[in-house]
Amino acid sequence: MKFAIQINEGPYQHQAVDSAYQFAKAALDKGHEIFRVFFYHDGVNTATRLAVPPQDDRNLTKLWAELAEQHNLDMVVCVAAAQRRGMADEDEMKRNGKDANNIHPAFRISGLGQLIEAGIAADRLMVFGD
Amino acid sequence: MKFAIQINEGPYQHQAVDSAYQFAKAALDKGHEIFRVFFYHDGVNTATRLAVPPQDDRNLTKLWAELAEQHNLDMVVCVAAAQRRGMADEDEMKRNGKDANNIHPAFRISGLGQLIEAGIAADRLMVFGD
Amino acid sequence: MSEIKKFMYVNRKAPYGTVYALESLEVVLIGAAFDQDVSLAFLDDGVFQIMKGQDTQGVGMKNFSPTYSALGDYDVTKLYVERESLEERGLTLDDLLPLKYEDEDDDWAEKDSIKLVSREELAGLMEDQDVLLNF
Amino acid sequence: MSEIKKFMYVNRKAPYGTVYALESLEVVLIGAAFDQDVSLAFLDDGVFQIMKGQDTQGVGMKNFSPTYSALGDYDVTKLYVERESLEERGLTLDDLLPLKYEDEDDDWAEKDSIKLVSREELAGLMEDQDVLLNF
Amino acid sequence: MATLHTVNKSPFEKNSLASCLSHLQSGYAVLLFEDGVYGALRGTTIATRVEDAVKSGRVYVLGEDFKARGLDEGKMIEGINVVDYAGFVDLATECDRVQSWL
Amino acid sequence: MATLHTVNKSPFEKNSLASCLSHLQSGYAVLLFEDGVYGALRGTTIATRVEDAVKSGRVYVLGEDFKARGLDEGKMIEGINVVDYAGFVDLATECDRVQSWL
Repeated sequence: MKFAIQINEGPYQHQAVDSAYQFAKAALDKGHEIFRVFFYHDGVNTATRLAVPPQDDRNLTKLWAELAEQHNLDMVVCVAAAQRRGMADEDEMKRNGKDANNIHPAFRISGLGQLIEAGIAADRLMVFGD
Repeated sequence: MKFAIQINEGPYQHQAVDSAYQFAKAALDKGHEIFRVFFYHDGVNTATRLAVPPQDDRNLTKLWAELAEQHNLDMVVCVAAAQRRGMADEDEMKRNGKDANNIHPAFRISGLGQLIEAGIAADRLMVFGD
Repeated sequence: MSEIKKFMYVNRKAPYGTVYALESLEVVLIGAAFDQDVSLAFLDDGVFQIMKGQDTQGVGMKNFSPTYSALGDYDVTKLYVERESLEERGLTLDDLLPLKYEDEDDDWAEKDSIKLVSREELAGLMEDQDVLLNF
Repeated sequence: MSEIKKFMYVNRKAPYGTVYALESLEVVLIGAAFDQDVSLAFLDDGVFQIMKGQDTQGVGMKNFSPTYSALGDYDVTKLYVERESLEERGLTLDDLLPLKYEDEDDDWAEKDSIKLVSREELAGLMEDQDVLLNF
Repeated sequence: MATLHTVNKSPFEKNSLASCLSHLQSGYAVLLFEDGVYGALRGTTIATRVEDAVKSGRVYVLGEDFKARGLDEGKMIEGINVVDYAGFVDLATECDRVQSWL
Repeated sequence: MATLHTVNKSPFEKNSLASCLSHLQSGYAVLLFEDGVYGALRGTTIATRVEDAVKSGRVYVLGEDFKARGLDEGKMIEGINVVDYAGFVDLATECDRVQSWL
C-alpha cells in the first residue's frame, strides 16, 4: 500500500516527528511504499543540518536522512513555511539574498502542491502534529 | 520596574513571540526596564537571520532586533535548546564542526544560568508560551 | 491521477493563537487548482476561524479572514460548520462571515457556501471522504 | 544578587509528547547552583512526569526520569504533588518515583522529597513565591 | 501579595483556564489573552465558571486579542474589564508575581 | 468504509479525545498514541466515555508510548487492545481513511 505522511510540528518540541519516523519505518519494514513525506508548519525545522542534539539523545534529522537514503524517500519541505521560519537551501538563499543556508541534502524544498499531489497519489495520508 | 521575559515557542507557529514583543514594547514605552529576554525551547528559532516572511506579514526577528537596538536589550538564546534545533552563531558553528550559522547578530547564545539570573535580578518574570 | 478524490480540510483550531488556521487556508488555495472534490469542516474552535469583524491591527498580525470570502472564486463552495460547536461557544450563524459563491449550474445564482450541519451529519460527511487533512 | 528568592518550577504537562518536561528539568539542574529557595510543583498532567517504570526504548527517546531521583543531591528537595491531579488520573503516590533526599540538618536521615498537597494548599504555596517558572 | 494569572489558551481546547480558576487565592487578577480571550464570551459552556471568578476577584481581557478574533464587547461577560498591552504591563507591576497558565 | 481515528493528546489537557469520541461512526477504530495513551487508564475522569467506546467499537493503544510513560497494562481499561508501530500500520491499511484528532 502507498502511504503519504504529513508532519506539522518541529523536532524535539513535539513527538510528531518521532512518531512519524517510527510509523514510516514500520510501514517500510512491512513492504509498504512511502510516496512522500511532507514537512509543513514547524515540521520544516526537521530539515536543518545544523542541529547538534545531546550525544545520549536521538538525532531526528539524521534518522530521517538515513531512512530516506535506504528507501529512496521523497522528503519535501514546504517552501512557504520554510521561508517564514528561516529554512533555506542554496537556491532559496540566493533567491532571497541571504548569506547562509541550513537544509540537509536529504530534503528538498517545494510547494504545497506536493502535499495535495501526495494526497491524490497515496492510498492513505497520515498526519502527525500537535 | 525591572522585567525579565521568557519565550517558550517559536515565531509564527504560536502567538507567544508576538505577545512577548507587544508586552516588551509597552513596558519600555512606560519607562520600565527589560533586564533580559530569554529564548527557550522552540523560542530559540526566533533568532534566525534567514527567515523571509511574506511581504504583507510581520518579520518577528526584525521587530525584536530593532527593539533591542533602540533599547539596548539583552536577548539571550539558550545554547542547549539551540543545539537541539539547529540554531548556531559562528562560535557554535566552529565548535560543532558545522559549515554554516544562522543567528542574527542582535541575539547572543548563552546558558540556562542566564534565565535563573534574570529571575533573580528582575522584579517580575513574564513567561510566554504554549 | 485523473481520478477525483474527496478531500476534506478539517479545521479544529482558533486563528491567530497558532498558525494552523492561516497555513491550512494556504493549502486550500493551492489545492483548489487540482480539480478534486473539496470541502472544509469547521468544528470545535475551528468555527472561530470564520468569525466576522476580525481586526488584527492591535496585535500586529495579518488579518487573513478576507481570504475565506474569496474561496467561492476558487470553486471551494462546501464549508461545513458544526452546529453544536457554535452553540457550545455561544455563537450563531450571524456571527460568521457571510460566505457566498455563484453557482454556475444555476445561472450563476448567489448561494451560501456555509452549510450548517449537526455533529452527527458532520461525522457522516467525514466518513464519506477519501482524504482528511488535519491541521 | 545576594538576596534569596523563592523559585517555583510549575510542571503541568506530560513527558515525551512534548519537550517541556525534559527542558524544564534542565533548568532545575542549572538553577540548583544559584542557592535560591527552590521547589517544584506537579499538577495537572505534570504528575505524569514522575511516574515510575518509564521505559522509552520502544519510542527511541531518552528516558530522563532517573534524573528526578538525583534532584536530592542538588539540594532540590521540595517536590509538591497535587492530590486532586493524581486522583483525577486514577493515580496514587505508589505510582510515582520514590524520590528521597538526605537531610543534612537531621543527621542525614533519608526523607521523602515528594510532598502530597491539596489543590488549595498548592494554590497557597504558589502565592508564597517570588518567581514562578512555567513550562 | 496578589498574583496575576495569565491564560492564553482557549478554554474549549485546553484545561488551562479551568486549572487557573481552581487555583485562585484572594486578591487575584486573571488576564485572558491570545486564544484565552474566548473565555470572556457570554453563554458558553464555561461562562458560569468565569462569571463566578468575576464575582470574587478581578478578570481582564486583552482588547487587542479580543478584537483580532472578531469578538464583540456586547458578547462579553459583564464585569470583565478590557485592557490594552499597557494595561497588561500595569497589571504585572501592580501584582506581586505572575503565573502563566500555558 | 470504516475510519481509523488517531488521538495523540492527553484527554486531561485537550479536547481531542472528547471530540473524537463524539464523531465516531459504526465500524470505527480509535488508536491512542503519544500523550493520547493516558486515555486508556482506568478510574480517571474520562474513563467512562472510553469504556463506552470500547463497547461499541475497537479501541487500541500504542504499546511503545504506553510503556514510555510508565503506565501499567494492569491499569488499562478492559477491552482495549495493545498494538505496536507495525500494528498501527496494519490499522491504517485495514481502515479506509485516517482522521488525526490533533
